[in-house]
Amino acid sequence: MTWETTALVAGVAAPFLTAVLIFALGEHRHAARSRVNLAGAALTGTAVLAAAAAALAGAPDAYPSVGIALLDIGFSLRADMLGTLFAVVAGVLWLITTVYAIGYMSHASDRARFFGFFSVCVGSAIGIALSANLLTFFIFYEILTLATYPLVIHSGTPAALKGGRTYLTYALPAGGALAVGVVWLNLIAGPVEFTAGGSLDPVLASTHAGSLIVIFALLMLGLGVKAALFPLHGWLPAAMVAPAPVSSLLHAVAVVKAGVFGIARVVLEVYGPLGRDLGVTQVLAVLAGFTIIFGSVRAIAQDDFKKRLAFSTIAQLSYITLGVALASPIAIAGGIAHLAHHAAMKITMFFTAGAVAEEVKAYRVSEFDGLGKRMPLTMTAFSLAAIGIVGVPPVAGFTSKWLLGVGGVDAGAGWVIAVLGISSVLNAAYFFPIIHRAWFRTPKPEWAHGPASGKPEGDMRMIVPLVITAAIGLAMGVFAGMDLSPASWAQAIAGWEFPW
Amino acid sequence: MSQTDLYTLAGAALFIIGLYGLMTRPHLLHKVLALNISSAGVFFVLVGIARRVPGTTPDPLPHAMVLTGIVVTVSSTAFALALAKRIYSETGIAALDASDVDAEENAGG
Amino acid sequence: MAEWIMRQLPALIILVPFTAAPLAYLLGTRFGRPVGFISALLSQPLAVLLAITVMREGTLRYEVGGWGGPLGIDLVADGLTATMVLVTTVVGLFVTIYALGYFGDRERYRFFWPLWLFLWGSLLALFFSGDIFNLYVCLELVSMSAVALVGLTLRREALVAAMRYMLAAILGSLFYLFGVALIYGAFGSVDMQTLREIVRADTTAQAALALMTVGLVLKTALFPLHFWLPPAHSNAPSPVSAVLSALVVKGSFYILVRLWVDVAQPMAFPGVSTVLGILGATAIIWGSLQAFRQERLKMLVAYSTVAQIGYLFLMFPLVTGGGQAATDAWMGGIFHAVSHALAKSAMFLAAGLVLARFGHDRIDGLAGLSRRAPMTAMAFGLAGVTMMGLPPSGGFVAKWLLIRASIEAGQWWWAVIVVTGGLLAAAYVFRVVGPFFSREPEGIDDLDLDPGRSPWAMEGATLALAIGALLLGVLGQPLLDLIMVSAPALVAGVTP
Amino acid sequence: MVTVPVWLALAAALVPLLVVAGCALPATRDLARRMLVFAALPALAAAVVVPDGTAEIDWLFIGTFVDFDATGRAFLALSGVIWTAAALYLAAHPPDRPTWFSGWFALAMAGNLALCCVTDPAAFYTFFAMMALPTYALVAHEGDRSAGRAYMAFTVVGEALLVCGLFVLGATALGIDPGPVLGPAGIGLVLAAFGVKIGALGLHGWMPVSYAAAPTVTAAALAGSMSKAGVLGLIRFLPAGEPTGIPFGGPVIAFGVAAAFYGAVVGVVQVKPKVVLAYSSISQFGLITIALGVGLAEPVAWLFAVSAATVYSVHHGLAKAALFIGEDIAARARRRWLAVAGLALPALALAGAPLASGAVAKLVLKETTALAPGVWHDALETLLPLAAVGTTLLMARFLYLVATRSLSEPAEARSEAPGTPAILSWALLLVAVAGALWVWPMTEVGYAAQKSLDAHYLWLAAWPVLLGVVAAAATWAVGDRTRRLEGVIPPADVYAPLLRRVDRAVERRDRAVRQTPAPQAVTQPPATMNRGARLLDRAGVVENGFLAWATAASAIGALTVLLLLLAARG
Amino acid sequence: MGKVTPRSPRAIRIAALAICGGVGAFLARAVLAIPETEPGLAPLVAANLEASGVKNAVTAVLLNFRGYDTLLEIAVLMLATIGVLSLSVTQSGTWDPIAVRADPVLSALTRFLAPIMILVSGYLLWAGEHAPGGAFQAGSVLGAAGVLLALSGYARPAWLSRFALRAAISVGFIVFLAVAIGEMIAGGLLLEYPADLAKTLMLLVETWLTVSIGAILVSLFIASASPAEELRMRSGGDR
Repeated sequence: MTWETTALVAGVAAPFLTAVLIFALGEHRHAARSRVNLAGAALTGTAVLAAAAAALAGAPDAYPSVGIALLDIGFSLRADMLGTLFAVVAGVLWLITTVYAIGYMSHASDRARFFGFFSVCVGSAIGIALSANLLTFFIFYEILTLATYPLVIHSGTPAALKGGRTYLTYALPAGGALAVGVVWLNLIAGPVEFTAGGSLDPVLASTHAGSLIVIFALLMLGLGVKAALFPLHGWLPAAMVAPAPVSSLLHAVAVVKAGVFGIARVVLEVYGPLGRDLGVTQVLAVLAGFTIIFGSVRAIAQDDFKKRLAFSTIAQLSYITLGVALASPIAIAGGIAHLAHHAAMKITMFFTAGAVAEEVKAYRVSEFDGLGKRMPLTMTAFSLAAIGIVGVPPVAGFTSKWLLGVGGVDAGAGWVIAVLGISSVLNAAYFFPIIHRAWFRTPKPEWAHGPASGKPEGDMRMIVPLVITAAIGLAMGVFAGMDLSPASWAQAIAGWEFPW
Repeated sequence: MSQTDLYTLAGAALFIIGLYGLMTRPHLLHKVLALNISSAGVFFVLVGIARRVPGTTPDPLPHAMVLTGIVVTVSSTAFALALAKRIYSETGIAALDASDVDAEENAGG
Repeated sequence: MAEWIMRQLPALIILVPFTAAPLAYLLGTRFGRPVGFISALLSQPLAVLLAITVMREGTLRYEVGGWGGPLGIDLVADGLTATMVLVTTVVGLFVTIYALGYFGDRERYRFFWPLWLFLWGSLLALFFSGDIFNLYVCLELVSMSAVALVGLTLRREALVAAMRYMLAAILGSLFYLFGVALIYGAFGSVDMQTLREIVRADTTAQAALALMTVGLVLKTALFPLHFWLPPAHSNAPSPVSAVLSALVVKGSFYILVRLWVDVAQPMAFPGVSTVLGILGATAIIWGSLQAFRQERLKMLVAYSTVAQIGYLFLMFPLVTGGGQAATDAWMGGIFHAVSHALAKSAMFLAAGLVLARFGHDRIDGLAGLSRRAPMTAMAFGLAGVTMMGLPPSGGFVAKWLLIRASIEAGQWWWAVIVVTGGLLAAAYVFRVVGPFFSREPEGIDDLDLDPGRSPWAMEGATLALAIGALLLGVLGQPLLDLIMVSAPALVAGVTP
Repeated sequence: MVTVPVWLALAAALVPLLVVAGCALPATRDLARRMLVFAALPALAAAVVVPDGTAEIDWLFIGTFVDFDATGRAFLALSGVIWTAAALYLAAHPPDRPTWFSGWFALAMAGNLALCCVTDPAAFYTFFAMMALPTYALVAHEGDRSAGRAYMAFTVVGEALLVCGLFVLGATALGIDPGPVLGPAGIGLVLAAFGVKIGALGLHGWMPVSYAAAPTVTAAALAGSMSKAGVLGLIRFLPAGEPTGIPFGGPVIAFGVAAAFYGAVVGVVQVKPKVVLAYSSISQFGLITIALGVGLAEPVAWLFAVSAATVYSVHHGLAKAALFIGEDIAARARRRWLAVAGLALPALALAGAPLASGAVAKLVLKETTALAPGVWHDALETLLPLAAVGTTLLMARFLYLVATRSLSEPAEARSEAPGTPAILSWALLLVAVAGALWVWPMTEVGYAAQKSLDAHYLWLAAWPVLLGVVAAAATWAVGDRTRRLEGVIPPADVYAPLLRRVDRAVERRDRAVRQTPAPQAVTQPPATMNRGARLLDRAGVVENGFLAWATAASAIGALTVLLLLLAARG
Repeated sequence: MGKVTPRSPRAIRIAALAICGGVGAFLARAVLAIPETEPGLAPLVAANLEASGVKNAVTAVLLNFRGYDTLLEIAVLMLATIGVLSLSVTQSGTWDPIAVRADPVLSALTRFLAPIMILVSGYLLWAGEHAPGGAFQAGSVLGAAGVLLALSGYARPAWLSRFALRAAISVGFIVFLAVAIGEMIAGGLLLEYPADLAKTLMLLVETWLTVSIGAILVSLFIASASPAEELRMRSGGDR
């Protein structure tokens, strides 16, 4: 076992082992659990970074991989550029989120359960990222589906249980569709290994056109739910009953990104050119475009802060889908880059939601007047992230949007530009008011003089992480041109993904 | 109509009779007996098969099967009876479904 | 010594529990438990050894009495047998461990050990048997010990359920025996190896096959002949329920498969496979619906068994065509039997822990279980994953194969059934699991959070089974290979 | 002798960011605010010392191109002066929450300065946004949310249009052919986007309200420097002397002309000096638009158009800034006549009176319009002087309002006397207005300056102004009858109703949100679930049937018959 | 408590009749189709009778060729016994006494009959080797003797929990197993009788089987007798 494969396995295994340990430690040994959790997260982060290095060394044709036989496809992991990008995002943000969560949950109950399943979720997200084929992908994908449930309903209130049910009624049938799709595809095309530029034999386009279209539909049905693609998005706002760390890492990064990541894998590394020849990616692109507008419009109306963020997420995820669905390397780069960019920005915002809720018990946008005075650091971080989502440079959101737009031109799809333009305006319409309230409106009297004298604006275990993620979001935009920036990374990937 | 056919047909008939009893007699004792009749039928068939080639010595294998079968049946019958008895002693009803009990008798009993 | 064991392996595997059983009875309660535990431990290496040997050398044949078929009786171990023996042994071990804690040394349960060891031994004997009449004896052994175990508590419901079960079981055996008689009449042999060569389409023999099928379907509780299963499985003591659902129904199913796919295949007649498939499909849907509407946990789990049995029967319409579809259906069906065995036993054991803890198993009374008995809740949840057929779990692998088979065979509707069944399973599993996390009713928070009354060994055994079912989903390939070792010609057409 | 690296220009331009950081940290606030005055100086210095040339900074954003040329230098210098002046004035008369204000001020400054140094679309857009969005804080600082909203709305839409247009240009820059539809669309979008910034006719709704509502320094910076960024943008991103631009030429010129007169007409009836200035800006930008339009319509004229636009921007920027600052000084000044006299200089300059920068600028402009194609050539010949008349009238109106404000405005408006730095900043601007174009290092400017001195051109420049002054005097003489016209057109003219409606809508929504209670999570199960439950119950009844022995036994028998039948058949 | 209805409603009876008729028809067809000429295994048995160690073909099949069946069959018997015992214990896990009316005639008869019956069973056991007979016949006679003893109050339910009776019940099966395993240890296969020892070993097994069967029958009787009494006490002479 070389160091590459070791890193590969460790990256996936570490979170699961962490989970086992956490469950084993039980409810009451808080300190020990926190230590285990942080250690596990740190180990995971290191491992995925190592895996990324390995991928870079091996790219594009000598990726390290490891696996065992299963159902003549194999249960196998591989460290490739695309996968490690997502893995690094999930792994690194997990470390940060862990710190945040320890702060956030410091008064909650059932913490063992919470952190245990949280680790499982992260593990499966990383597994999804590093899967070498659809079978492995599907396995981790469904683990993620299940492990998320206890977190969604963590509070155990009837509302939470209802949210959980909604989540399942979307997620489980989707899993079924995905399963059938994968099996069928595996029948037609044999074992499907993810391959840059598509792994399907072009001949199939003529022999199995019909089936391939249906299969694509099935796969998108399965992945679209997590990717919150219209009309499969309904669960995401409902899932906002979950605790803030869940909304932050899972409903802004791990879970939802797992969906779009899967779409990317299928469109780019399974169907490849066939997708365009069969005309399915075009349909996907249009659907994504519609989702962008739809999500943004719905977001404007939300007064519940987390709901507004959720709808924003719905819209933003489709940026990624749109990117990979457009037949242009630049657009693909934009989409993939947005995977990382949106992660950093949106997690900041959900962190904010949690911190604000915990500190000043404000849950609705209309309660935010003058919040900037009460929680300056938090709201600064939030504002940075927000303008990033809107697409204001130099925050990372602009970078991916830029690539997408130029890619749209490159793909000869003018409507994409229109969509991006309109969505920018809409994004501004639902984020700037929040910023305005926070900074430009007169605060409540008790907020007027900032945080209580000598005290920080909140639990630093929650504030520091969100400041860091905001800084990451900014840095990813300002230094987008650097060699190892997500943008450059994505452009490199797109270069191989798009040889046609 | 050979001797074998006679036996086997009789066996089949017994089997059916037992089956009918099992289906239509609610009382547990009846059911157990019905099963005994059916098994007797099967043994008949085996015996019939045992000596069908005229002149030759009877085939010992079916006989052995019947003997084994008898022991098994006896055992299971004993067990079934004990079970029925216990049910009766626990519930006072020697039947499976409450629907198998006479209402008016209920009132009197 | 080593080669002696190798030579006597099949006999030894059967003899371990069969020797332990009378000893357990003879020595009474105090020594019954250690005897049971020791025999459970002894069986493990033997079963593993068998699996390895079969994997390496193919079919194992053991001529009891040294006569060999057709005169004598052979014990035969091919891939299928080895698989069933392995799962029986493993499940048996954990159920034994669980039972040690569950029954303790209460006098009135003194008969559990001999009965259970007899059941265990007779199941193993059944899987090994290469003789269709000997199979009848095995069936009777299995049924009677199972019934006796159901009635063990002497509770009214349990007794009535046992009676119901008893009648069904005896009737099933009789149907089967009638079939055996006719087969012997037609071909003059009861030795499978011999029959395999000489059977041909024949009025008597086909009628025989029909009778045997009905008997075995009845014993397997395939819808609509499932009437005896829910009461029996839900009213039995939990370790017994576990064994019944996990292994006993699989015994008769195993014979069914032996006949239709293997021994009697040449005289198989059209239509039956479709009938069985349709009944299976109905069982999946109907059983899941019934499970969903149950109020008691053990009833729910029992009906889930009714549903899960349906999947086994989807195998028949899919193998008839032969080819890759047959291979997949075969592997899928058997693998489902295995993974269901592990998961379902875990579920029943978990239900038993719930009963032990709360004194009831009303589903609406399980609120907050995840904090009061985390391990139990976790075990039930993980087992549920297999029931739903979600990865990573044996159930997933099985369903994957079944779906693939049905697409290959061009009978996509079975795939639809499989997926729908999974969703319905999710419905009833989450109907139970959801409340685990709820904090209703108020005041659950101030319940003591101590790890729980139930001994860790029982919880451990339960969790182990659930995790086993889960691991099959990722590490299942060796087992799949084992299932394919010297598989019947019909399904071995294409080796994966 | 060491050569100054080009990227230094950008670095210098971004120095104000240090002030931003300083304002953010409690410890360094006061220092940062004091440093604000010097924040733009490095950029000014860079404008002088950094040589022409290009440099690629590949790690910055998605790869950034620093491209320093005469145009960029001109705008950088202009912006440097304006922002320094504004900063000086700010130091004299800080608004409330000065640190807060200074932070946004410095941020906008940095963006404005930096965008003069880059030419690649992404980077330009970045700095453009860095300038435009923080300005909201500067505009809305005195609490006029309506004006702020107007500014933000237009800015956001402008930014969106711009980014869309730049997508196309960015693609083109990568050698991608945007095709027959997207190409022109891109040009159109860029025109519209920067059109918003320069208050082009139809996109000007924000300008009057913002100028009126904003603090003086904001107005000065906006009018003097930030809106000029729009001009620079047009110069940078319109197709330079390429055939693709030709079809846009005519319309752009038309828009320019229209704006020039529209601004004048609507402006003269305004009652607030700052609004008048805003409309004068609209009309002045019309002139610049004309130049660029000519450049589009006539590829050979592009370079002329660029220098014309540049020169005119510098001239107008300085003059307008001087007017805004002066207007406020006049409001505070004890001896107002002195202030008004001072204001006359930039006013005349704007009108294009001889010997002032305006004359030179107009001359350069004329050089360009002379190249206008077909009818435009003659049309502009006659229209430009008329526009100058209009401007003169506007300026007259402005001076009149400033001079007579005491009659309309309460005295306490002139709270404190103008501080020394304020005077200093005004002086700086006046000097710039007077002298900038005479010492300008561009050859064509120098040539134009020369030319503007000979009699023919002196007259040409003089008569519209004289005509305007006469007209102004006439209206003043008529007096009351014209008074009626005052304020017949509200600020933001055609947009006024829309803005008002939006304001009301927002108010209503805020009230509504304030009143609605927090949403209740728990909801009743829908009727369908009950139906499902009923179905389940029925299923239960059926199942009990299955469980009854009789049914079960019959089922066994039935199955037996069925299978035996099949057996008999097969 | 209610009386069980003698038979199910007419509808069910008709359905049952129809079904049974159908099944019957097919079964008749099936049995009539049994080939007349199929010799079965008779020749094979005859050929190996010598090697089996017994002269009676049926006994040879039962104890040697298919001795495995018999082994399991004994298991069934023992299992049934354990089952009955488990069903007849009280909740406390013991057995209630049988209410025995002291009957001088019966006890006298018993004292006279029991030894004879034991003798007869011995004969049957020995005869089984060459003529129909053997352990089961012998055992049932022995059991009958035991029942007599029980009826006349010599055998008590308390015995059921005694080691001695447990031993008697299981000894047959245990010896059978021991022989089988012994043969394996001796180098043969399961139940592979060495030619020279076959007769002896079988006799050994048969003997102990006789004891077990007798004991089993007795305990079945005692065990299943007791709760009935208990019931009669409780339910006031319900039929």
